Amino acid sequence: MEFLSLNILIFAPLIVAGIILSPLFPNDKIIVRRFAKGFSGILFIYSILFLLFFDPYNTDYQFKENIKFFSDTNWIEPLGISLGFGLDGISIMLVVLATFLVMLALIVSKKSITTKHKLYYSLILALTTAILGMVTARDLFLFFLFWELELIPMYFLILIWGTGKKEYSAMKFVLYTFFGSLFMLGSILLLNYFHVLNTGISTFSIEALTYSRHYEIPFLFESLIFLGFFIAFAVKLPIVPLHTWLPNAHVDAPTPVSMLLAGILLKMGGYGLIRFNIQMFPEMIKVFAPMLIISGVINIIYAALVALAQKDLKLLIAYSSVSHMGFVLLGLGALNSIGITGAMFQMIAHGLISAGLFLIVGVIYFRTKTRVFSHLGGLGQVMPKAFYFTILLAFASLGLPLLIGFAAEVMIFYGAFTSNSLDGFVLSNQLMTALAAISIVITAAYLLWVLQKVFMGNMFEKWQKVQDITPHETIALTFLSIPIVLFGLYPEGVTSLFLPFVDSLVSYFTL
Amino acid sequence: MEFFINNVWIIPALPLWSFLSILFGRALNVYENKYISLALTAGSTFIGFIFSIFILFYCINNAGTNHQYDILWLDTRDLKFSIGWLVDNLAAMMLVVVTSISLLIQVYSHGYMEQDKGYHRFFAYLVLFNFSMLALVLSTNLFQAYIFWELVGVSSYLLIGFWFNRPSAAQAAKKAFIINRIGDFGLLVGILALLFYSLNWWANSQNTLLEFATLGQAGSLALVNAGPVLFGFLTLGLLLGPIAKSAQIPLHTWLADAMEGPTPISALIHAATMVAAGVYLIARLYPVFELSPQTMTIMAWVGGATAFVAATIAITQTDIKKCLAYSTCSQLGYMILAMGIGAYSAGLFHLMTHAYFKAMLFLCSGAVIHSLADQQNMKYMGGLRKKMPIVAYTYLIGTLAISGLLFSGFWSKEAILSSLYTQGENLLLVIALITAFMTAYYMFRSYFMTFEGEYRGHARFHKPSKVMTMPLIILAVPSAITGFIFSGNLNLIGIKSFDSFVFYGHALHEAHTDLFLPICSLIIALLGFLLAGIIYWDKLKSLYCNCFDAIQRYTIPLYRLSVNKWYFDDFYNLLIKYLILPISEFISIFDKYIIDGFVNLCGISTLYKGKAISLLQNGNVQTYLVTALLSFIAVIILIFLIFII
Amino acid sequence: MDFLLDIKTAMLPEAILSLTILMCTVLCFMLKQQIQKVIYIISLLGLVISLFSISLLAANKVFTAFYNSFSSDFFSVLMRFLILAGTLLVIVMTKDYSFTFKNRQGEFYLLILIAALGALLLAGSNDLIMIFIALETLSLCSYALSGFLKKDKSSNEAALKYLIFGGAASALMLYGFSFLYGITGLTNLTEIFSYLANNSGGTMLNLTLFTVISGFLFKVAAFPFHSWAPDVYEGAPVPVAAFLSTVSKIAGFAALVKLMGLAFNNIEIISITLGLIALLSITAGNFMALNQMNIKRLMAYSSISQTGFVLIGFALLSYMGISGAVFYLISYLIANLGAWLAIIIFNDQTSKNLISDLNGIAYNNPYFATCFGLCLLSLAGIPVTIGFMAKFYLFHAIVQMGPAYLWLLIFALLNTILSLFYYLKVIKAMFVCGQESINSKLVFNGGVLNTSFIALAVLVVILGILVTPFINIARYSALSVKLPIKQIEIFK
Amino acid sequence: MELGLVHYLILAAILFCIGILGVIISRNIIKILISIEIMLNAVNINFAAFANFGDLDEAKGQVFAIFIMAVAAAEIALGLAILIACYNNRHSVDIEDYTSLKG
Repeated sequence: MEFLSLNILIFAPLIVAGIILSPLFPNDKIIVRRFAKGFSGILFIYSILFLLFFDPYNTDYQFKENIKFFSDTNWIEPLGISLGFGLDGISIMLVVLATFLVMLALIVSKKSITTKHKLYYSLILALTTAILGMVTARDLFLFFLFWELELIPMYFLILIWGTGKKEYSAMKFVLYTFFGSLFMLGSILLLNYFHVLNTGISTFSIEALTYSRHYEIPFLFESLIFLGFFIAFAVKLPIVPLHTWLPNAHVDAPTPVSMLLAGILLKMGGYGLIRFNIQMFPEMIKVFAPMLIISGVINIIYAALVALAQKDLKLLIAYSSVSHMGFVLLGLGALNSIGITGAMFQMIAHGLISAGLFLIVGVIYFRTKTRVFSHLGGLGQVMPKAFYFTILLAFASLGLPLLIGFAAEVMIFYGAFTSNSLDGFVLSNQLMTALAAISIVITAAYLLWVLQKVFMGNMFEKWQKVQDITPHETIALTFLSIPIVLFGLYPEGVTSLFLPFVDSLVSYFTL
Repeated sequence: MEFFINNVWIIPALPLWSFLSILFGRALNVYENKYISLALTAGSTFIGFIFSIFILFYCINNAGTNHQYDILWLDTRDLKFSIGWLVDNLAAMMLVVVTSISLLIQVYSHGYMEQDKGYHRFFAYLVLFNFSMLALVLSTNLFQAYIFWELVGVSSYLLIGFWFNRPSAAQAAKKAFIINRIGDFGLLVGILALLFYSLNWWANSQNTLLEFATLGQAGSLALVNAGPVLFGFLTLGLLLGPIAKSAQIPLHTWLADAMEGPTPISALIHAATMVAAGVYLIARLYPVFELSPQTMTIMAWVGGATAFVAATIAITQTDIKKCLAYSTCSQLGYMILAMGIGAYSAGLFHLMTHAYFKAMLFLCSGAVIHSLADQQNMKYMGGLRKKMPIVAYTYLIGTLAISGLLFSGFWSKEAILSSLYTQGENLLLVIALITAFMTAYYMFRSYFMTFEGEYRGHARFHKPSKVMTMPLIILAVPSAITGFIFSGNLNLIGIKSFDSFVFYGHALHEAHTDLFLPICSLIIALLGFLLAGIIYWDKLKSLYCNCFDAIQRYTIPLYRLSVNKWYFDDFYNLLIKYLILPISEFISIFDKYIIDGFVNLCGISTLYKGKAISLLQNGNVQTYLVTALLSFIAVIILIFLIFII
Repeated sequence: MDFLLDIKTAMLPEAILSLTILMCTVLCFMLKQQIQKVIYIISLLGLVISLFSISLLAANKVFTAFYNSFSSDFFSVLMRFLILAGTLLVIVMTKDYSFTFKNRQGEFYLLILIAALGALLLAGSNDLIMIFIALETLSLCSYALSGFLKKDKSSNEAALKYLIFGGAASALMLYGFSFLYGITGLTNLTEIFSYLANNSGGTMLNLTLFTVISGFLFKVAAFPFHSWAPDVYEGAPVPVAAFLSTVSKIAGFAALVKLMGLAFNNIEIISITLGLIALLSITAGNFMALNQMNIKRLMAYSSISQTGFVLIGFALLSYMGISGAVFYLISYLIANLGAWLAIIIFNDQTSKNLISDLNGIAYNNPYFATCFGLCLLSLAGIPVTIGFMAKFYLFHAIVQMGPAYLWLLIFALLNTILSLFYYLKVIKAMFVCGQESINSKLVFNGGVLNTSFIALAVLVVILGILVTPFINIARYSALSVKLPIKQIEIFK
Repeated sequence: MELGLVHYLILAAILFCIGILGVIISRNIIKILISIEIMLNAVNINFAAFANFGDLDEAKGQVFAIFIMAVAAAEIALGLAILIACYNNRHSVDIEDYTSLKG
């Protein structure tokens, strides 16, 4: 296990990004692309190795590592900030998902990225570092640092290779996320303050603040801290009134970036909710469970209805993302083992499915230069492969049994329905779950609408020459389909990885 | 025999394997030959059929067979869902029905689809459907049933939309799936609620979660926990699934549109097997439904209403497939009606007989359509009996059967009617009888319009191939005889009656001692036949020509109602157009202009605030000084105020 | 020779700088105008030597000179180091710019050096008179420097405005000094502190404090005495603007820290006032920066808001706060000088100043854009840069003061969004696509200007990671400041 | 009536206010410079008065005043020099004409 170092996993992409960007590296787009792709493949395999050596029954952090500067213990000794990484049940899956999606995004970058290759590939790799750092950070400060760090590559990726109102969208994305993260910063600092107040030691370590917090924080402040975290993750997830950056960012981002954005970056919101709001504040989460559930249901229904009215393919998929992330909230709000497991599973499921759907949108847009439904139609005749993959992805997305979305939805629905986290509140879990279940109709409606309008029906003459998906895209879509089917048939393959962790999580707030 | 029971999983597994073989075989271009697809498909079904036959005989010989095997599928702490197979009499019956009809239709499809570009795709979908349907039939628990319930829906979606470049097919496929999803919604919520209210029971017992075998006990606990009202809603939710799947009012509109699919599909899915799955699920959930009398009543009335309404619609349809589709709807209504009044066996008996003769009817219509180069309108047919006698006679057998005049239909319909009679549901009985009359009328109408008289069309006729007629002939046999064989009248030679084989509670066989009802229904059906003959059989036509116009004049409003399918579709379209889409548009606009508008407003107003403040920066150093001093004084005053207060 | 010993122990850099100034003065008169570039070299040398001489000053003890009117503690040593380093970079900046001064190069360096001397004295002054003299030395030279381009209308105007505003502000400050003197009868700060520790000053003292502070608020361009800054930065020669926004500010802050001790009896009032002023500075600076088209004006407004952040550190009146402010100043100095270097490199070669002139520059000049972008991101507080660490450390200091200062935190946090917007606007302009042709390749030939530019950008990142020593230095220096706090907080 | 400290302070305050008013109101730049001088002189009066009434031993106030005078002279000299440069460019001593830098 000595060769498995998280530091290498996290910082290698950054170093490779530097290598690609350096003037010594040949400025040949094919070499750059192949080098980046090859590296991302190696990174994915490397992350798989972590998965193999991961012990799910150990709910602690594993593969712990600390980098030290000028001090025996910490990174920034005066503040008690450590540069420590570790993996546990929820991070391991997201790490693998991230490296997997980065690999696929790079595979499909061939068509959609036509300029400034060196910059593009190094930015994607820098983004990888930020994402991996976020999910493995064992220190609140570190988490926050990577959270903000991710903004910059993302900003450039949308700004430079985007389409449409890209400047507006990129700026909106950054400012919105930054806005949310400020609340998180406030919460982190307050948490640290109360730790100093009660123990005299300044620390930002997640373990210390989670497990060895034996003092009471005044209710007002604890709820403020909780809400601070919540707002940050609500922006990222996104939760409904705070979601409007997402359609813009998705629509204007280039395809691979949309894939990453929907596939992995949105999951950071869910990850944060589990890691901080639930794990750190088992008492507060009980108080705020109604908020989670209600916003979850609103997300699910509201975004689905909005998606129904969209005229633009990518917007529709973007709103479907919002709707699906509502399930994560619903599952988390259930506050029982199965609900949280379902929420985590949904994050993975949605990561794979939405990446695929955005890829399909990109494929269509690249060939037809339009995403408006009224201009599309009948493409199934000229691009059957794309059609079949879309069918698979759409059905996975609308929760077809034996595909990955179903297992997640079932767990979430079951968890939410049998939960009693809303006891003493005006609404009941059962009613809210039943409301959320309406979405299975609406989701089917808009996704089948997509299939009908884009692939079925009469075809315009002008699309006669449209090519089917290229081998690159086929490979990427096949890679995506494999886990979608595999874990749809055998969900335990994923859930068993984090089930013990979720159990330990739930044991803190047994209702 | 034990071998077949123990390895029953092979029945659904083979189609799945065939599906994957065709999928990967074609995706990777392993083969081109159409016969390989056909062989994979029909072969798998044939083996399944053999298994099914043996299993059926085993079940007949061993009363009370209940073989169940479960595999844990999803194992999280407090939720353990299983997938497995359950063989009992009901399943055995369904297996035989599904595999036999599937097999014949697959053979038939080879002839029907031979020229189609999507031949392999068609067979892949077909075999996928087979897998889903067989797994649904073998489900041990409600959850598994839900899984394959949805998979069946998807296969149906794919097959209806098989010719996806036709806008109407695409539309119909979507409609079918969405309406089925409404049913699934109810089913899902119902399952969740049932599970929730009986959670303790499952936790204390070692049984598979939601297994059919013990659903009754869990259900009665749920009734206690939830109270009768909530439990009523729960069962209604569960009922919504079958209502959608079996095309009952108000969720029946998809079935007629589903005829956009290739005709073999209409025969297999939308007549014989999938739509019957709703009835099958009701049968499986019978212990739960039984606990809620209100739901049973609603079920009966939904069935009755559907039977009646669909029959009235079928009367005026000119599209042969639409006509058959509405007749399917109507017959399914009979089955649901039977289930609703407690005539469990009668309903399932009708399911079985109907499956055979309706499949045959559809295949006949398919043969006609195929021969007339995709002409579906009966106005342009006629006189085809001479050109394709086999098709005509098999169609006639089917028509007689469905009308309840002769053959299997008579016996099964009779069982339902007599149950109605013995239960004392007189109003429903009247409805059922009127429906029977209309059934005879429209079926014979279609027969006459298609096969008798003069050919009115223009399409060049070509003869259906052997591959297509052979299944017709084979299907004609069960269509004709199943009713009689299982009617209980052959008890002497060792074949038991259907209701002593598939029953709920305890076996209950009532001999038809009272001849009033059968005669009555026979007369009614005959009347229907005569009316159809009067109107549509050319040989009789000359007799009544004068009065026909008068009749027509008085019935125009009714005619319109029927032709427009009771305005269900229009109503739904209006609902979607003027309610759901506006709501969604409204929310979308709200999202774009109010929520996002607020965000943008924040941004823009900040920019303007910046501009406004910049006005102070007017370049005059005296202004700077004044503002500086004034704001400084203001700060000082503010501070003092803070400290004084 | 106590006097000389004092100078050796306390004022070595100043002494060396004074000698350099004398030498430059003489050379200025002697040398022909064509070879006045020599003065550039000599002033650089003088600054470097005096920079090294700082390390000879003992850091752990307080030394005084000039009869206690100048004291050299670790804080002032640090500030003087920053001032000298800043001046050094400003002089480096003039390398290619000085041709605009025609034949008066020598004077320019002379004035800058004298201004730096004033700043150094201000940072160490311990007497009201010393403060005044040092401040005026700095100010007068700054006025002259702002108007150094005699033929340039905006340069004249900038100097005029600066002078009038500065005159009025220093008069206000002096008015406050006079009352301070009146109340205590003393001018030495150490004595005044001990006097105030034993006597209450009454309400008059409060008013006095406000007026005294106003002079320094002017110097650091904080609200409400900030309005001169954008005009002066725009009109003045670019190196002068850089000088004003860094060196002159650091000197002002250094003196302000010295005066913190005056708040002995009025901790809360001073604290809240400074907090309010800090917030208003940040907000005013940010709001007005949003719509700026001229990059120099943008930097002016940005520096106003950055001033506000430093003032937050002061407003806390805690060692943590002061150390936060010091650390913030370090980060500000590095990033801001980097940004000014970028502006001057761009301006030297294109003579353009608008943000839109930068459009698409990144693709022809990747290093320029990257380094400039890093400096701007540091100012905005995005990781991994020293600016991010500084902001975090400062906010950490606010929170450590407890819930009473939460309002300060909230407003400061919200303001960072605004600042991110306009910094990103510049970055966006540099990376915007499709307009690569507007800008041809800048000459980027590894001269001292470019080397120091890249070095600063690298520092911005490196120091964002290796941050511990700097926090320790900031803390150590804060401990040497006399603060009117009775209880010692948790502070290692 | 004997002149006390307060009277001097009041005089200084009035002068200071006049100075401020002059800086703010007058349009002529020379007048503005003179007004700044008046403000500084008000400060001088303060120092002298405080020194006279309070700090009799060391007379730091007087010293301070002398320093202020010296610096004020330098400041005015510089101011006039800058004004001349301005005048050369724009031929005006009206402060309203010097508003090209704004926004």
